[in-house]
Amino acid sequence: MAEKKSLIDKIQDLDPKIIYAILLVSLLIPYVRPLGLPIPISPETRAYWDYITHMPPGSVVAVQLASDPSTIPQTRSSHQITILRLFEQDCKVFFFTLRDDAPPLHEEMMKWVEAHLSAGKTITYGVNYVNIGYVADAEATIASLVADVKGLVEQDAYGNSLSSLPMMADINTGADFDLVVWNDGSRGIYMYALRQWREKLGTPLVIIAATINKPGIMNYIQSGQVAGGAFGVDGGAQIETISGYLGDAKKATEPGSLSALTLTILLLVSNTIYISKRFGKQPEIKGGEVK
Amino acid sequence: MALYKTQGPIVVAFLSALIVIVSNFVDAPGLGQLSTDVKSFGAIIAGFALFVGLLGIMQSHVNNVTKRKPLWQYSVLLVAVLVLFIAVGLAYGANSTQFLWIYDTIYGPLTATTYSLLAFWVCSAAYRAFKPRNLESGILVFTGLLTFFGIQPIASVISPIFYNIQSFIMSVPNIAGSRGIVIGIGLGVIGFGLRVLLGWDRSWMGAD
Amino acid sequence: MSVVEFLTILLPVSFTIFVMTLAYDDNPLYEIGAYLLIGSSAGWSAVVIIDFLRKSAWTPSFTGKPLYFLSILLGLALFARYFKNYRWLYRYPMAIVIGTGVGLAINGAIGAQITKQISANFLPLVSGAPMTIFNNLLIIIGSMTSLSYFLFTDRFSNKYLGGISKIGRLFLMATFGAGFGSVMTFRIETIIGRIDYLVLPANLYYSIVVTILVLAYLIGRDYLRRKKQP
Amino acid sequence: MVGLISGKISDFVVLLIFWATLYFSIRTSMSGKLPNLRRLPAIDAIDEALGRAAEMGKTVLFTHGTGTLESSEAAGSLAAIAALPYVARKCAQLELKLFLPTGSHTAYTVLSEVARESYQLEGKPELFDQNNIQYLSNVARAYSAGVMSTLMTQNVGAAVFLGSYHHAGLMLVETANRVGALSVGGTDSTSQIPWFVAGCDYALIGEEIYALGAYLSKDPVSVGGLAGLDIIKALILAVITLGVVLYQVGIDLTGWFRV
Repeated sequence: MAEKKSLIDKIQDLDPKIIYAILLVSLLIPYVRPLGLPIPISPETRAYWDYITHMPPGSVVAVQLASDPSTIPQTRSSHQITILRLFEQDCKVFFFTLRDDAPPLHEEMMKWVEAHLSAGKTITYGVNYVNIGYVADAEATIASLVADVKGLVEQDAYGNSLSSLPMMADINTGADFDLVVWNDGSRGIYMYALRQWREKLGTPLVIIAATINKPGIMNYIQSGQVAGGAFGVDGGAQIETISGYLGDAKKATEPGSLSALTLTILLLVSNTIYISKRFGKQPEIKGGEVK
Repeated sequence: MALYKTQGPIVVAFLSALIVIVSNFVDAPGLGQLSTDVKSFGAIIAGFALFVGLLGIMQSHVNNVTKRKPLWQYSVLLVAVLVLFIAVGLAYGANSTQFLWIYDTIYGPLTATTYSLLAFWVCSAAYRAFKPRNLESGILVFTGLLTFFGIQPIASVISPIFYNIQSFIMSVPNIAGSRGIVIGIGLGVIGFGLRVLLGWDRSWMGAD
Repeated sequence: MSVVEFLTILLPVSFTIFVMTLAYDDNPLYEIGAYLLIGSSAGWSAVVIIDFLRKSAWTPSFTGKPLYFLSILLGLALFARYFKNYRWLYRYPMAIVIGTGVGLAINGAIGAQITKQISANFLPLVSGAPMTIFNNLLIIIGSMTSLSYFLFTDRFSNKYLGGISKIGRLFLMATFGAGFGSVMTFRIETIIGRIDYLVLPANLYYSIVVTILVLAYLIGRDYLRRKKQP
Repeated sequence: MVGLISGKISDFVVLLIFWATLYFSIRTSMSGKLPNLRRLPAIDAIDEALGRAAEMGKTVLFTHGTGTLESSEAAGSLAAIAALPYVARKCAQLELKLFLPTGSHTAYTVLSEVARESYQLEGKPELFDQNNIQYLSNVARAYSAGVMSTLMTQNVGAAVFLGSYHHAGLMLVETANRVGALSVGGTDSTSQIPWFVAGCDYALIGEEIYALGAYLSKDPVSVGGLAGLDIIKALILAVITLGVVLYQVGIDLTGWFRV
């Protein structure tokens, strides 16, 4: 029996590099052969999209972007489709970001939005949208912005004075906004918006975030403090499915799915071995053996 | 100890917190503007604080180079690219195509890839350490695997049960547990606030 | 193809692969990537933050808000940390940051994290679908028991209440289970973002060539090392 | 015109009630009447881990996480350092070698002082070795690599991980597991808690590390604060119960919080 046991031990102490290799292979398979998986729509994403599509023309929406180059692939679809949809509905959009490395990502997504506007639709900077760019990552920043929109920074990201822009004529405090779209990336700073904007003025809030923040935000969705949320690649794929716009998220769910399946099987194997070893016979004294 | 070293900062912290808190509940002439200014000061100083961290990085790597510490050659590279970024950014402007080009070719791929590597570590660590040692960690492992797998589109192809279980865990027990945590954290903030206001908590001042 | 166009693809593809080599082992290619990252991120942040400070503090203090010059002085006082005799100076700006931070957090926390979270438990238990009632009941019980898990004085933890907080710990475990599932999904999604980038039609050939070169280097390096120490 | 802002009055009242409760609780505790805290299982777990290490002639590792004393993670690090005197004195009693790796310069000084004093209080200053307190690096990856190499090379039999951890947490816990060290972990970093619970032999959750710090340091402000928060939590539980019951008979208390 000694031989068999050593095999089980080997499986239990699998070299990390083998796990990496298994993971990499299962990640790559769908690129070669797509699986064509259907995307189920979850209630929180449905609520998010309903909120966006019911914004009446002329509403003023604040869009905050805190994704960085590593999280943007997960939030890009939700984010750019949301912006596009808001412009299609003739909403006015006010952009800002709390991450110093997010402004280039914003510009990149605006290019996509402009290219996908329906025929005949044009958007003009200063009239349909304004971008103040980066503001310091702190709760005080949001509080200051909500108290006096033109007071925190007096110029936009491109050096124009905010009061010279036509769109800003009627926007003075956080109360002049009808909705806040908060892209949190993986930062977990949605509390800034929840506490300083939603709580202070009652402005509705929807959140786009990486999956890592989903469990925490679900609580606020249930309590009604957050009106809806699109989380991670999965949320992006759902938004693509509901809205009909194409993006990268739907494609990206496939390698994710397959590697998750592989990994779940691996974890089940290692846990089965652990349980059978631990509870199958007398529990061994832990920490007793060092190889 | 001199008053201006400890008592002064405590008074300043007390006043800024008081202005911000009172203006949230009480309407008084001039108070709103004062509190807006205090908040803006908070935001501006937070910006400077990020800068202090940058100086620390610069200092420690210049130190590596001058003292020829191990791997000092890499520190040369680090300082060089830092200077390159600042030079290009200041010379051409933060919105210039030149500055965006070095972002797209150097910073973007490096930061994205560095964090993506964690996928590997997380998987191997999960394989080795994610074990049901007792009832509690058993529940953790069980719900963890079900949410991890159930959220994937492939799970609902295999059986819709997985998706439904995942959705149940996420929107019932998860919410119940996180509500306890959230209320606890909220109370912690209020407690910390009182200690700062009264000068009972001086940990933020650091050592001398 | 111009040199700039060539570099626009070659550099990001190479850096992506350099950093990924850490999964193989610690090697100079990875170190180059790691150090370039620290340097470039510090440089990038510096420029963007200077821009923010210019817009929020510098310009206003010369155009009608002279008071804001004080915020610049306070900001500069943060650097006193690096000078032993004037270290205490940095406590003043810190005091403002801590004071406003704590004040703002309290203002928001009472409503967002306490009263609204309390009232979120006021859910129907006598009317509605059985499944909804069951879920509501679980949310109420779970919220209360998990909160009571964080009671620490002994007046609240006699043997009856002790049992309640044990149930709370089980609900917390389910929360962390959901957290685990989300973290795993999140991490895998980040690496998919990079693979997506490497296999873009414009990048694919570069990716393949660079990967082959890097692998050759790593394996060769290993081989030489083993030869040296048999 | 001075007046309360409508819609915020209930919040204001709630805040005043909470602060009054906390204030009196801390005052009582400062005047010498320390409230009794329940026995935390974590302390038994630490005792057991150190005892086992002593039996097997192994060493001990204690670290306060990746947070520094100047950052927003200071609370976690300080709670961890508040638990150090207990661990260090136990190590002195049992004549165990104690490794204290850190990623923060300021923490390095504090750790040295606390450890030296603890060994002195136990009358064994000769066992204290400054070389066991290692400043590794303020870069998270280098820090975790350093801790992992200590775990693997120094025959560690008990590992105590308290404080705030970034993504490094899971790697440390996993390594402790692999070398067969008994581990007690606790963190307030929400994303790391699952790893600590699944990977450590005993795990403290979130707020518990602050309680542990207060429990072990017996600092009146912290202990009084904990007791005050307990009263508030009991109050909240009562309000939830009342609200849920009234809701079933058609009375919604939610409006009370919107005054």
